[in-house]
Amino acid sequence: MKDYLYFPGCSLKGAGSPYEKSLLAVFRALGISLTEIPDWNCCGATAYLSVDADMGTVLAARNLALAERADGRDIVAPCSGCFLALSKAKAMIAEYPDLRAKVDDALGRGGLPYEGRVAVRHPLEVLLKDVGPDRLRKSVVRPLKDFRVAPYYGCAILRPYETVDSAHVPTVLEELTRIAGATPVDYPHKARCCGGMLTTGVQSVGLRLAEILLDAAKSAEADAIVTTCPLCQYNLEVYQDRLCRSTRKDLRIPVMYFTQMLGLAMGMDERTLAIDQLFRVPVLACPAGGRA
Amino acid sequence: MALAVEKSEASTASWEPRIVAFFCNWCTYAAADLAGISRVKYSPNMRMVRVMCSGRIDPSFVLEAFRSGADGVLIGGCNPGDCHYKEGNYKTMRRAMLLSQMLQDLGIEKERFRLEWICASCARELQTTVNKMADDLRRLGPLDWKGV
Amino acid sequence: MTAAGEAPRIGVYVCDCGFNILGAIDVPEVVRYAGGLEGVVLAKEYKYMCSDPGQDLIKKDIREQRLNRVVVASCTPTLHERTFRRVVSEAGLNPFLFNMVNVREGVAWVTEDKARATEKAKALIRAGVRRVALQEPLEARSEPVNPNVLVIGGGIAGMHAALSLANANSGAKVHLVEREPSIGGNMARFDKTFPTLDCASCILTPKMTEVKIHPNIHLHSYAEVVSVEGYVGNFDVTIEHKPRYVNEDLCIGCLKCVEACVYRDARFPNAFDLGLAKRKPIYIPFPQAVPTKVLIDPMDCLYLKLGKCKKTCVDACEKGAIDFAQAAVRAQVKVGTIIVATGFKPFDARRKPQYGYGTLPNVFTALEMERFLSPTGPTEGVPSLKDGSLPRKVGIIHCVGSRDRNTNEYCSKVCCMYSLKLAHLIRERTGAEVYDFYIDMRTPGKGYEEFHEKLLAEGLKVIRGRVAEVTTSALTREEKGHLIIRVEDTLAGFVRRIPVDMVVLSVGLEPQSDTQQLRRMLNLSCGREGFLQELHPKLAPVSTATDGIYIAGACQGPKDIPETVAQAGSAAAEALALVHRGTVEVQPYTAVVDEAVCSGCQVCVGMCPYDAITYDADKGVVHVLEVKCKGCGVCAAACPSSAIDQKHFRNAFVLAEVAGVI
Amino acid sequence: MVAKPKVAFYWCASCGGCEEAVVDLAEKILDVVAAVDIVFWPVALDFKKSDVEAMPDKSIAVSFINGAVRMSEQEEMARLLRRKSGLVVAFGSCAHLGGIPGLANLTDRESIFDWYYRKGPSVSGDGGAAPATKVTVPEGELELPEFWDAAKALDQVIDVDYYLPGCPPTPKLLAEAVGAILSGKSPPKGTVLAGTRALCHECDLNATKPAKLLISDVKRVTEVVIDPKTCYLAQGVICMGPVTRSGCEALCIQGTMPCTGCFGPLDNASDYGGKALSYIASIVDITDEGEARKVMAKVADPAGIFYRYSLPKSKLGRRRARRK
Repeated sequence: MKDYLYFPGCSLKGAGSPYEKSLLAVFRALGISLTEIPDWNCCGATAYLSVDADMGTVLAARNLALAERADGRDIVAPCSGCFLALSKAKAMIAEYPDLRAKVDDALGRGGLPYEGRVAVRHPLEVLLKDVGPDRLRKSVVRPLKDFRVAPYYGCAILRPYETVDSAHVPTVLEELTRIAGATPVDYPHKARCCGGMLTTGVQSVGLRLAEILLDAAKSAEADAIVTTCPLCQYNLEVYQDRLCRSTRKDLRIPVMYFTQMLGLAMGMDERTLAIDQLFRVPVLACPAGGRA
Repeated sequence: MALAVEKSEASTASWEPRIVAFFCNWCTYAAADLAGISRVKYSPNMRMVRVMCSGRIDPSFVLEAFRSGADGVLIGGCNPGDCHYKEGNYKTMRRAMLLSQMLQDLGIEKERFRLEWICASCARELQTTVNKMADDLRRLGPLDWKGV
Repeated sequence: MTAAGEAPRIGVYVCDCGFNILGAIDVPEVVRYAGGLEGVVLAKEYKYMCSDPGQDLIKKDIREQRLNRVVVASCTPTLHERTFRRVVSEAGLNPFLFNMVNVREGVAWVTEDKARATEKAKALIRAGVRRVALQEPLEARSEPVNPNVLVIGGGIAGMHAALSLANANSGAKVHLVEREPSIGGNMARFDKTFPTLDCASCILTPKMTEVKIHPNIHLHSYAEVVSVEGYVGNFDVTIEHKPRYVNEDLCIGCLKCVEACVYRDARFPNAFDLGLAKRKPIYIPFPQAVPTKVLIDPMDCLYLKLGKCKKTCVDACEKGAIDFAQAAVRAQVKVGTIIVATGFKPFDARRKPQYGYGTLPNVFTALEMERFLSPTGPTEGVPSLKDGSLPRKVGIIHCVGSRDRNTNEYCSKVCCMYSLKLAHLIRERTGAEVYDFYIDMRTPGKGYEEFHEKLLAEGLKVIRGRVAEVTTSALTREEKGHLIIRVEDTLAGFVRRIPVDMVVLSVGLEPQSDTQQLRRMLNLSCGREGFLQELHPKLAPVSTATDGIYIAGACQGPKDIPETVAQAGSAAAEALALVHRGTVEVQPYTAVVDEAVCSGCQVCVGMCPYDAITYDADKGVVHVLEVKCKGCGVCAAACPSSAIDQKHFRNAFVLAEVAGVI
Repeated sequence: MVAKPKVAFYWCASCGGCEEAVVDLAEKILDVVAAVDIVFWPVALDFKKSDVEAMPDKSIAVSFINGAVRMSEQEEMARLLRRKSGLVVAFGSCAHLGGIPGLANLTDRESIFDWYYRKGPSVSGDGGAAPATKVTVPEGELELPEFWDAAKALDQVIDVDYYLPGCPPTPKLLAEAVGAILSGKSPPKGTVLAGTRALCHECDLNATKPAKLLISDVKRVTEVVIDPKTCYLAQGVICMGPVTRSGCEALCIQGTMPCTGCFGPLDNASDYGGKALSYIASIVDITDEGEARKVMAKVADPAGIFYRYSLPKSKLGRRRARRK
C-alpha cells in the first residue's frame, strides 16, 4: 500500500481535530501510513497571504522543500486551505521565474533546496484514486442505510485547480457517500461559499451564505452535511442556533467530515472518529457503535 | 560550385546573425504568408528560400549555406503525416537527424541547425521559432566559417 | 551566361503596393541597389506592379530594352506569380524566365525596423536576381480534366453547389456524397430562417427533390468518401455505401414496414431530432427525407441484433425491398474536381457545465429548440417543459462556447441572429416572456439590424452581459422551482438573478469532429480553429492549397445560409471553369536525369511516392516519367551522384539564392 | 636517341601505400622504367632536394605526388616540384582529397599536440615537450618544419593537372594514366583519371538490388555476416558505392568489404559527405521519429564515415577553428 507524507496544518491540530482523528483512524484501517512532514510550518494561507503574498508562498514552499528532503513522497493535505495554499505555491513557483528566484533565495538562506518534485494530494483523491472504490467498498462493514447526506465541497479544493473534481459539477463526495451505503441528496449549493471567511469580517453576509446552505440541505431532507474542510465544518455548525433564532427557521443539522462518515461505515465507533466532539451527532438509522 | 560571400551594405553597428531558411511551399512558406497577412512580426535575420517540398533540401545546401556565411540554417516543413507529397518530410526528418550530428562533430552547435514542422496556419509558431533561433544565435555569436 | 546562351539582361521591378511596401521599406534605396546588381539592366519602382499600367511597364521594357529576365519584388508568389508569368509571356518571354521576390508578406508586413527591412529586401532581391540569371525556359505541361465533380456533403452548401454544376449541362456528372441517410443537412432541422422568417423546409424541400431527380446528379446518400487519390483533373475517389438493409431501388417509402415492425411503439432516439423524438428500428429520418427510403438501424433491429424476429416488416413490404443480408459496398468514381461542403458541428454545451446542460431540466441547445419549433419536430412546433406545460419565462444565452478563452475564442457569427429568431418564434408559439443575454449584439447583414429592431419592438428583453451560471439555487420564494440565470448586467452595472422556466443555449459552430481525417485525405490545411483553410482569405476564399479542391459553407468557417449558398455557387463556378477549360496546367517542376552521370544505383526509385522513376537495366540508368512526377524534388536531394535535378528548382538555382540571401 | 621523359615521385603526409602501388605495377614497372627516366623518388632512390633545385624549371615531365599536405616542408617540396614539372599528378586519395590524414581536420593542432605530447596515457615525463619550429643543438639552431593546424589536399597548396584517385590507386589506373600522359594523349586539365559515374555502375551486385532500395536498419560490417552475392546496401550495410567515383572495379566489394569511398566524389557532386549522408538517411524507410532516431544514431561518427577520405576537400573542410 502506498505511503504518504502528511501536512496537518494548524486547524487539524485545533478546531479541526475531529477531522485529523477520523482521517488517521480511517487511513490506518486502510493500511495507509501518514508521516508528518518534520518541522512543518504554517501553510501560508489566508492571513499571511493578505499581508505578504510572496512570503506566504515562501512559507508554503518551505513545507514542500521539507517534504522533498524527507523523501519526496506525495503530501496529503486534508485542510482545504492548506491544500490550496500548497498547490498554488507549487503552480505559481513553476510559472513565474522571478517568484521562483525569491523562493530560492529565501529557502537558500536556510540551506534548503526546492525542486518542485512533490505532489500535493487531497485525502478524497487518495481514497478514490489510489485506494480505489473497490477496496473501499470491501472495507465497508456497516452500510449507512437510509442515511441522507448533503455532500458539501466548499470552495478551495475545487478552485482554481480542478485536480480533485470539476468545480461546476463535482461528484466524488457523492461517490464516497454511496460507497458508505448512504444516500447523497442533490442540492445546488454543494460547491458554493459557506461564508466562512466572511463571518469574521462582514458577518451579516457570511451568516446569510451559511443560512442559504443549511436551508437548502434541510429542504433536501438531508440527515447531515458531509464536508471536506475544517473551516466550512466550523462555520456551518457553530452558527446554527443563532441562525435559527434570527431566521425563525429550523436549520439544525449535523455537519460532519467525510472521513467520519466513511469511518462509521467501516464500523468504527464514535469516539475513535471523534464524532462525539461534534456539536450535533448525526442520528443513524442503523445501529451505531463498533463492528456488528 | 563555389559561392562568393557578399556581405550586405547596411552595416549595423551591432552584429546580427544571418539565418538561411528553407521552407516548403505548402506548409511553412504558407505559414510565412499568413504571418504577413496577419502582420505577425518576427526577426528579419531569417531569409526564406522556397522549395516545393522540404524533401528537396539536399544536405549539401545546408553545408553550402554555412560555408558561405550563414550563422544558422532553419528548415521548415509540414507536420508528419501532412506532407503535400505524401512522405517527403520523413526523408527530411531523417536527413536532419544525421546532418545535425555531423555538424556537431564539425563543431557547429545544434542550435545553428534546426528542422521545425510549421503548418500552414502556424504563423505564431513561425514567429516564436525564428525569434528564438535569432536569440540563440546572438548568444552563440558569429559562425564566421574558415575552411582549411 | 544564361541557359538560353545570351548574357542576362535582367529587369527588376519593385512594387510600392501603395503604402504596404513603401511604408515599411526604403523602396528608392532598394531600387538603386538592385540597379547595380550583376546582369541588371534596369530597376524600377512602381505604385502597383499588378495594375495594368504596371504590367504594361514590364511588357514595354521587355520589348524595348530587350530584357531576357524579369524580377518583380512585390507580394508573395502564391498571389501574383501567375499574373506576372502571363505578363512576361505576353511580351514574348518564356514565363519561367521570371522570378518573383516576396517583399510584402516576406518583409514589409513582418518587420518592425525599416532599415533592417530594407536590408532584408535587398538580400532577397539579390538572391532573386542571381536565381533568375540561371533560370531556363520551360513549357508548362497541361493535362486533361475529368469533367465529373465530387461534392462532399449534402447540406444546403453541397446541394446548391451540386445543382449549379448540374444545371450547367456541361456534360459534367456530379457525385454528391452525404453520410446521413438523407440530404438536407442542418438546414432541414430548422423551422424558419432569419431575418425573413420564411419557412426553411419550403425553400429547402424542393431543392432536395431536385437534387434527387436531376439527371446530372448521382446522389450517394448514407455513404462516405473513404479515399481520394490523384490530383487536379484526375482524382480517383472511393465511396463506401453503408447498408440500409433496405434495397434503395425497390423501396417506395410507403412506410408499411415501419407500421408493421414488431416494436409497437417508437422507442429509439432519432438522430435527426437529436434524440428528442423516438423512432422504430426501421424508419425514415424525417418525413421530407430525400431519398424517401427507409433504413434499419442494426443496433436496434431484433433480427440484426439477435438473429431472431418475426420479421413482420419483410411480410409488410410488397416490394420485397428489405434485405438483411446487405453489407457495405464500395464504389469507385473518377472526378476532375472536388467541392468540400461538410458543414459544422454545434458546440457541445456540456463543456460549459455552469449552464447546466445535461444536468438541469429544461436547459436546451439552440438546435434542439429548432426541432421543438419545427411542426414535424418532437413537440410539433410548440416548445414545452419536461412536465408538458408551456414555459412562461425563457432565457436565451448567447455566445455559449464562443468568444471564450476556455473554449472557442472566435465569434460564431450566426448565433445572435438565430437567437433573435428563436426568441421571436418561442414568444409567438408559447406567449412566453423571452430574455436574451448577450455580450455584443452582432447583426451585420441585409435586413439583420432591422430584424433586431423588430424583436425589440416586440418586447424582447435584452440584457447585456456574459451569463455566470444557470442554477436551481433559489434564494427567495419567487426563485424556488425555477432556473435562475445569474448575470452581471454590464449596462445597469449590477448582478441580476433572473428566474426562468426554460433556458436556450446559443451554442457556437465548430468544425466537424473528423475534419482532420478529411484534411489529410484531401491534402488540405486547417486554420487554428480547425476549420478548412482557404487559399487566400480575400482573393481565393473558396480555393484551397490543393488545386482542383474547393471549399464551401461552414466547413470553411461559421456562416449563415445566404453566405453559404453564395460560397457554394462560387465553388461551383471555380470547378466549372476548370471543366470548361478541359485542361489544367501542371507546373513543369519535374525531375530530370542526366543519363551521362546516372550510375543506376536506384536509390531514387524507392524515393518516389508516385512511382515516377523506373530503372532501365539495359542502359543501367533510371528514367523519370514526367506525367507521373509531381515535382517534389525528393529524388534530386537523395541522388548520390547528383545526376537528378529538379526543373526550376535546380541545385544551382537554390544555391544561387542561398548565396544571395546571405 | 631521344631523352626519355623525366618523372618524379614524391610523398607528403601518407602511409606509403601509394609507393607500394607503384611497385605493384610488378613487371609493368619495367616498361615504365624503360619508358621514363626517374629523376626523383625518395622512397627508392637517393636524390636530394638540392638535386631537384638544380634542375631547370619544367624539366620534369610529370611529378606524381602522393599524401596530404600537413607540414610546411611538404608544401615547400610540392611548390618546388610544381616549378620543376610540366605536369603534376595528385596521386592517391590523400593528395587528391586529403585522405585519411585529412581526418585530422576533425580536430586541430593544439588538441593533437595536447594528446600526443601532454595528455596521452603513454606520455611519460613532464610532458612539456612538444614539436617546435626551432631547436637549438650543439651545432647551432635548427629550423624544423611547421605542423599546420589543418591538413590539405595537394591542390589546396599548388596547381594540379591530374588526379589519380584511390587508396591506393590501382596499378591498372596508374599504368593507363602513365600511358596516356606519355603518349601525349593527355586528357583535359583537372581530369580525375578514373570512371565518370558512381561505383554502382560497374558493380556486379547492382543487379541484385530489390525493386525499391529501402532498408529498415543500418548495420556495421561487424554486426552481420555479409552475403557476398547481394548488394550490401540491400542488406542494410552502409556502402559508399552510390556516391563514389568508379574505376576501382569494385575491388573491396569483391572482397566482401563495402565501399568506403576512397575514389571520392563525382565531378558534379555538390558535397561528398552531404550526398552520402542524404542518400543513406533517405533509404532508411522509417517514419516514426523515435525509431528513426534510434537507427540514425547507429550511423556512428557520420563525419568520419562520410568524409573518410575527403574532409579537407569538403564544403566545410575541417572542424570549426577554435575561438581564440
